[in-house]
Amino acid sequence: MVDIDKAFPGVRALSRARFELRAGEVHALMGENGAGKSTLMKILSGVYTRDAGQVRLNGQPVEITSPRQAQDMGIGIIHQELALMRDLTAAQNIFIGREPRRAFLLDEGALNRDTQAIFDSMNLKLEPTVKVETLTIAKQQMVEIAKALSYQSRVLIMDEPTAALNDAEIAELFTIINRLKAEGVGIVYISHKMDEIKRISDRVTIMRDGEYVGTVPAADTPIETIISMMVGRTLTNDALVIPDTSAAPVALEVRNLNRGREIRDVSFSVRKGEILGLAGLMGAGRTEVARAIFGADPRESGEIWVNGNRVGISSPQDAVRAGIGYLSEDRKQFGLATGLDVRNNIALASLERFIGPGGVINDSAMHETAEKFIRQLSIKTPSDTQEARLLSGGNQQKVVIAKWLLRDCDILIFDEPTRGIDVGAKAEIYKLLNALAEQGRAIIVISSELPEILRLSHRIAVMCEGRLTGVLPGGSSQEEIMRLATLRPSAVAETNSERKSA
Amino acid sequence: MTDTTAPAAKSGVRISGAFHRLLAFSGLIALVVVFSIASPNFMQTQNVLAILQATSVNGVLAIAATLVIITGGIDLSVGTLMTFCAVITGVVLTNLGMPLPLGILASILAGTFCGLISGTIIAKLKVPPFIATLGMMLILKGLSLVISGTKPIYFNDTPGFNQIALGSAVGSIFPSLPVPNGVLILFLVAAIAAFVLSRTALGRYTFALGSNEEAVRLSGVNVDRWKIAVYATAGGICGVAGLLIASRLNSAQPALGQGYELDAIAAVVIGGTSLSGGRGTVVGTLIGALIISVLANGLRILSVAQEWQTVVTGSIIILAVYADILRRRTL
Amino acid sequence: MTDTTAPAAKSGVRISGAFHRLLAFSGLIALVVVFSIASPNFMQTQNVLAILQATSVNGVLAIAATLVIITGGIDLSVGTLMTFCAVITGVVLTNLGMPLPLGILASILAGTFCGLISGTIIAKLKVPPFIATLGMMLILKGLSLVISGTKPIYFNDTPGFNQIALGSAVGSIFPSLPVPNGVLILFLVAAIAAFVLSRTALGRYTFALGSNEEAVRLSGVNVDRWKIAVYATAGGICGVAGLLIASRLNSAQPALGQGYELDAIAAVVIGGTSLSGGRGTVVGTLIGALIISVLANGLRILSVAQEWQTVVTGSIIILAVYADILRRRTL
Amino acid sequence: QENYNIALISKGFQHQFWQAVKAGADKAAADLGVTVTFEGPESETQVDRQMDMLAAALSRNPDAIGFAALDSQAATPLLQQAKDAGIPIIAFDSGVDSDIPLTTATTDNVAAAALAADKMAELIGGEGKVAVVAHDQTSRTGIDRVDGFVNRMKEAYPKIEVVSVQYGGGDQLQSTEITKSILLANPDLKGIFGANEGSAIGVANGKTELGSKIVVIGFDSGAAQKGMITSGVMNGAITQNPVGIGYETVAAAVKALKGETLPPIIDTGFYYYDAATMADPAIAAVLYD
Ligand SMILES: Nc1ncnc2c1ncn2[C@@H]1O[C@H](COP(=O)(O)OP(=O)(O)OP(=O)(O)O)[C@@H](O)[C@H]1O
Ligand SMILES: Nc1ncnc2c1ncn2[C@@H]1O[C@H](COP(=O)(O)OP(=O)(O)OP(=O)(O)O)[C@@H](O)[C@H]1O
Ligand SMILES: [Mg+2]
Ligand SMILES: [Mg+2]
Repeated sequence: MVDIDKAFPGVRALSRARFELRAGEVHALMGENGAGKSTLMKILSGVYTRDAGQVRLNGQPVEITSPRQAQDMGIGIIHQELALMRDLTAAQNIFIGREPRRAFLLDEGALNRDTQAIFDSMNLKLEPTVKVETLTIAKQQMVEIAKALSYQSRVLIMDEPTAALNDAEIAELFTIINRLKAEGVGIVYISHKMDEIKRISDRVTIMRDGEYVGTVPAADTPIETIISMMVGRTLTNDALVIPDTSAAPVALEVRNLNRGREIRDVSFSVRKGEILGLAGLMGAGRTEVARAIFGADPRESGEIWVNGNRVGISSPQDAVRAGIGYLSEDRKQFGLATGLDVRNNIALASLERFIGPGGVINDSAMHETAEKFIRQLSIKTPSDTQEARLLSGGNQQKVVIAKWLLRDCDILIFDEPTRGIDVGAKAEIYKLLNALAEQGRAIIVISSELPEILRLSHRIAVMCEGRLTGVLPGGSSQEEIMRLATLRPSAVAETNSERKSA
Repeated sequence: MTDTTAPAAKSGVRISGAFHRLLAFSGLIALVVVFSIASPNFMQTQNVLAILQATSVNGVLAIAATLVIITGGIDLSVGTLMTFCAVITGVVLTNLGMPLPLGILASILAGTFCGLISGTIIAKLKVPPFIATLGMMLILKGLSLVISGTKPIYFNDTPGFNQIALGSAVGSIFPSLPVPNGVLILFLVAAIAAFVLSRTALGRYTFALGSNEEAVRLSGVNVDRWKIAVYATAGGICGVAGLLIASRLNSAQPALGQGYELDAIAAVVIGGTSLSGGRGTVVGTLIGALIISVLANGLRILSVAQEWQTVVTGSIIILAVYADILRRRTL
Repeated sequence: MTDTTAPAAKSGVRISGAFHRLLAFSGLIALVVVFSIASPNFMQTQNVLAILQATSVNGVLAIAATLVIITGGIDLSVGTLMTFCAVITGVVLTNLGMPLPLGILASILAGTFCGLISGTIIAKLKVPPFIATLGMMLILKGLSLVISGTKPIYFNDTPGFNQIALGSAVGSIFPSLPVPNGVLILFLVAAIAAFVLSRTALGRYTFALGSNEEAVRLSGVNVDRWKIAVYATAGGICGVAGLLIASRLNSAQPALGQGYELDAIAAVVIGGTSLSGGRGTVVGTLIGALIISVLANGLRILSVAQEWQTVVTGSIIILAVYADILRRRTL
Repeated sequence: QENYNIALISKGFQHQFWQAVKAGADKAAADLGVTVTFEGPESETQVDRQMDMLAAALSRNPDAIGFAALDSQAATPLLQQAKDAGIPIIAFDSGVDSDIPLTTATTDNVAAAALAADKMAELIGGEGKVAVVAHDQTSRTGIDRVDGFVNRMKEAYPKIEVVSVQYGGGDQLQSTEITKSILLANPDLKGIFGANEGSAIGVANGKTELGSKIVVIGFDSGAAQKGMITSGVMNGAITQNPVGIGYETVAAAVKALKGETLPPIIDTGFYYYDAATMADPAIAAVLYD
């Protein structure tokens, strides 16, 4: 791909962008949020048409005008934003458009068998007949991967495939990638997780502001160099400092929280100024706990105490009133009002602040506030009146974070706060979390990335199968966390692969 | 999901699926029981057949609407399209004097063709379904009047015609069970539609479109073509409804049809199909249509004053759906 | 994005926003131009006033529907709620002999109250808006007949009553411009609704609910309360429509109203509001309502045969929306 | 005396005309000591809904049925079924193309509309343009009244031109808008005939709103129309005798049940009334509110 230009109304997404992929290589595409990575790949996969430039396949210039055409040329893509049909089963999703048929009829048996075969090859424990809407995002992501694999493409684009995955699943994915690579498939790999780049890719192309910056070999380029090419400056890495909060008052205490098999007798507390990491494998129940505390889902039993007072929380409204904020793990479904503009999304949880006499909204104050957060979090958007759904994934996440920062809660629960966020912004968010803690706020961070948990947490609570299996001091080892995360009292037989990769 | 949860979840889904259908059904049963107790005339064979007969036209229209609604669209033209098809049949059979099979074919083809046009306007021109089918509703209403010369077309020259809805193939075999053919046709259409939805590519894409059209497009599927196919199929089904109503009235009534779309859509929604698309069943729609006609018939049998019939119908529709929601929640 | 592109983008968005509104408007203008050329009677002051007057009731109902549709809901009860409010006013003014201001208050309160009930059924009982308002539509239709004794209630004892819609406050100041009060009220309601939508918390939540209700709930907003508030506001606006129609007919006609919801929703959708919620404007709705009445009036002025009027109306509705889509795409 | 149960299926329900028929039926029911039920579809186009009502009525096993057919043929199978069950059938308002009904209590709508044409011609001086606002393009009464009026004009008054016939569904508001359009399109119009109550009131409203001076002839009665005739907005109207139709239908049913013979047609008549004649006892008796 050479000299690719692409502009959206109000946004120049790509300007003379360039990218080259060889057969049998894993080529990482790096750049900050909104650098244009997804846009470039959508052009390659026929979703968008380019404004200028040329796409060459095997040296021949080609026109790719539709996803179908891209597929026919052997180009497959896993989109960053999940593109699944929620009401269909996993198998139906994977083979949409290519259903096995017997005469005129769909052959569901073959469909499910073929799907099972793909799942088996991925070492994925999933029923082909399960409806995708009942799956967690991680599982949905795995379905997307299975779908992309089923096309047996020569070029496979993966746009942040691991954003929602845990370590075991990432390891599984990497095994698959290596297998494909050996078969001569060229793979474009987009991710904000720097360690993965080293582990999996052969070459790295870096983009900034829609432009091509450079291509370097992955093996012998230091991560710091790549990062500085991405952000145009060098980042300093703050080491974890654990403040002594033992004397600080307890801000949030959860006692004997229960709901079915998802949450079993969970109790813990967070002090003012403390960052509590909540670790666990996917499906451990961390999100469930957070949502139960926040009143988003009902709980069967359990007490929630805020600042020493027991509070009755039966809806998110109660929680917010009690000073609790919750950043959900699925921004598209639960975080962002995608049709509203950036400004109103930021103000969504604190609208009453901008209401003057007679219920009239003070839009200029709202504008100023939004601008402040756009600057503070470097949200890439043409203006604060841009529709939120038109932002790049990472910038959408920043908008949701801004919403909770503005709300100014004493207790903040961040569920996967850096999912899909670039290194530069990640560092900003870490700084921000630390600053919030310093201001005396109690913070719970749920993350599937152990390095992130280790880097941020003053204390680490670990969950497994709905139970809290232990609380570790900050700076513990990954091994210690993993031991607790797999401590299964129910002693359910576990597949070896999961153990090993864990 | 871990190994332990998987089977439990699976059977859970299956049970709740079956149970859920049972729930809408139990609303219907409750109505039937209440009316049977309230009036001895309600459960007479004749009245049951009358209810089924009264369901047939609305039921067939509702099945057409179900297909479209599952794609996340809407079809306001089902009522007037039915009439248009009936008028076309009238022209073919009475004005042109063609044989009966041609008339039947004409109705279904006319419906399919109009559905094709609606579908094309929606898929290719990107006109929202509400507007496209609203426009179609008016166009067809006008055309029916124009073609028929604003007069009913009678089928007196085609003796077998009113047997389509009123004859009883079942009754000629089992005289004690004179189920009118119209009712048979309703169930036949329902069976075919259910089969198409669950077992064919058309059905698969119907659900897929309603679930996430963009995802379907990104999967390289020719979204436009399938969408048009769904509207065309729905149109063909309206053609069947046109035959049913024309046969029942032994005439094509050109002014009838507007307002029928609301009853059809109501049956669909009461039957549990979501207006936002992606989910729905033909069985649910049938039950929805039956609830509507059982209510109407039962209240008439009880000689409830007409103004109160409306009030009661409105309340029971809300209650029936609410009961369904409640029980699903406490599952 | 770089600094250089940002300002360009900003003004770009603004221009396209204004231009977009202009587009629906230009469809209206095109119709007006065509009819003016076709008939010298069309652009007479009196006819223009007649068109505006004819828009007033549907326009007000459409504004009510706009609010609800922006939340991603639908309100099928606007027409019969209007009638119900008119009947209530009739009872208060004629049967109970209360003074005029009380009658006006009664209508708006009745509307708000019914909207509150619909909203509560939708928000608290989670009954889909289509079903809840369909039920409401039937209930209110029946109740209007019951309360009025299936007879119109006349306002002969309240002399000022028909001045609400038919008098002309403007005309009494500028005799050459006898704009009826009904039209003024329409524009007043539109202005207030536009203000509420763009500048108040209620408006903001209306859009937010339609955009992503779950995200709003998880932001700690009392989603139920705001949703109920939107339906109640829409109900109050239907109360205004009830006053307008009662005043115009100098009577509360209990049987009227059903079917009006379709015209209202059509105006909303023609005006560019999406049925899936999250976006819409009052100005667009006004233009949509005007397109409908200009079409009806123009075709009648040209004495087009009634059956063809329907055909032409249907076609032009599709064309108008398609033209809008085309020009927006080529922007 | 036996408590007979008589089911009346009419063409409509909410309209004042049908309410007057119902009132007549109820009065007969009280006088004769029988029970009467009365229902009708939403609009006069819904032929199949009327069939459903008739079927439900049959299921109730009534002693007799009164039926105002929306379509002259469509109900034949059901009527046959009733006949086979020995249920006598009385037609009212419009006839049925069959010999099953024992009698028909009705008005000659064509003749009634022709009378309206005569009165219109008289009031506008025998020449000029007139228009019709009717309720329904396809229903029997709609067709008969439009035809009756238009044909009479053609035959008897060559200098009068019917420039426009439009339909407002009997909806007062819609009929008002139609009237205004007609008046604005034809400034030299002399008169409009409103072919049923809603249409007539709509025409009068439109006339008032535009301050026009045209001649308005209405049809049916009702409080509003009577008021408009008194105030002079409407010059006069034709009225049928709906109360009489309702009464006669029930009375005929009772006679049939008692085995008495019935005449083939019970003509309940129609009358022209205006401000001057409204108080006549003969006229006042057939007017309703
Ligand atoms: N459909 C669209 N309309 C308008 N602007 C868009 C659209 N799609 C993308 N953009 C803009 O184009 C720019 C590039 O977006 P893109 O999604 O390619 O970024 P990205 O590099 O994938 O970022 P991330 O790492 O956050 O996913 C962003 O500024 C984004 O806001
Ligand atoms: N939509 C769903 N339907 C059925 N089971 C679910 C669903 N979502 C989660 N679960 C189950 O609930 C339990 C807890 O899941 P939860 O998402 O809270 O875990 P988590 O620790 O937050 O994991 P993640 O890393 O995916 O966020 C798991 O057993 C999971 O399989
Ligand atoms: Mg991206
Ligand atoms: Mg989670």
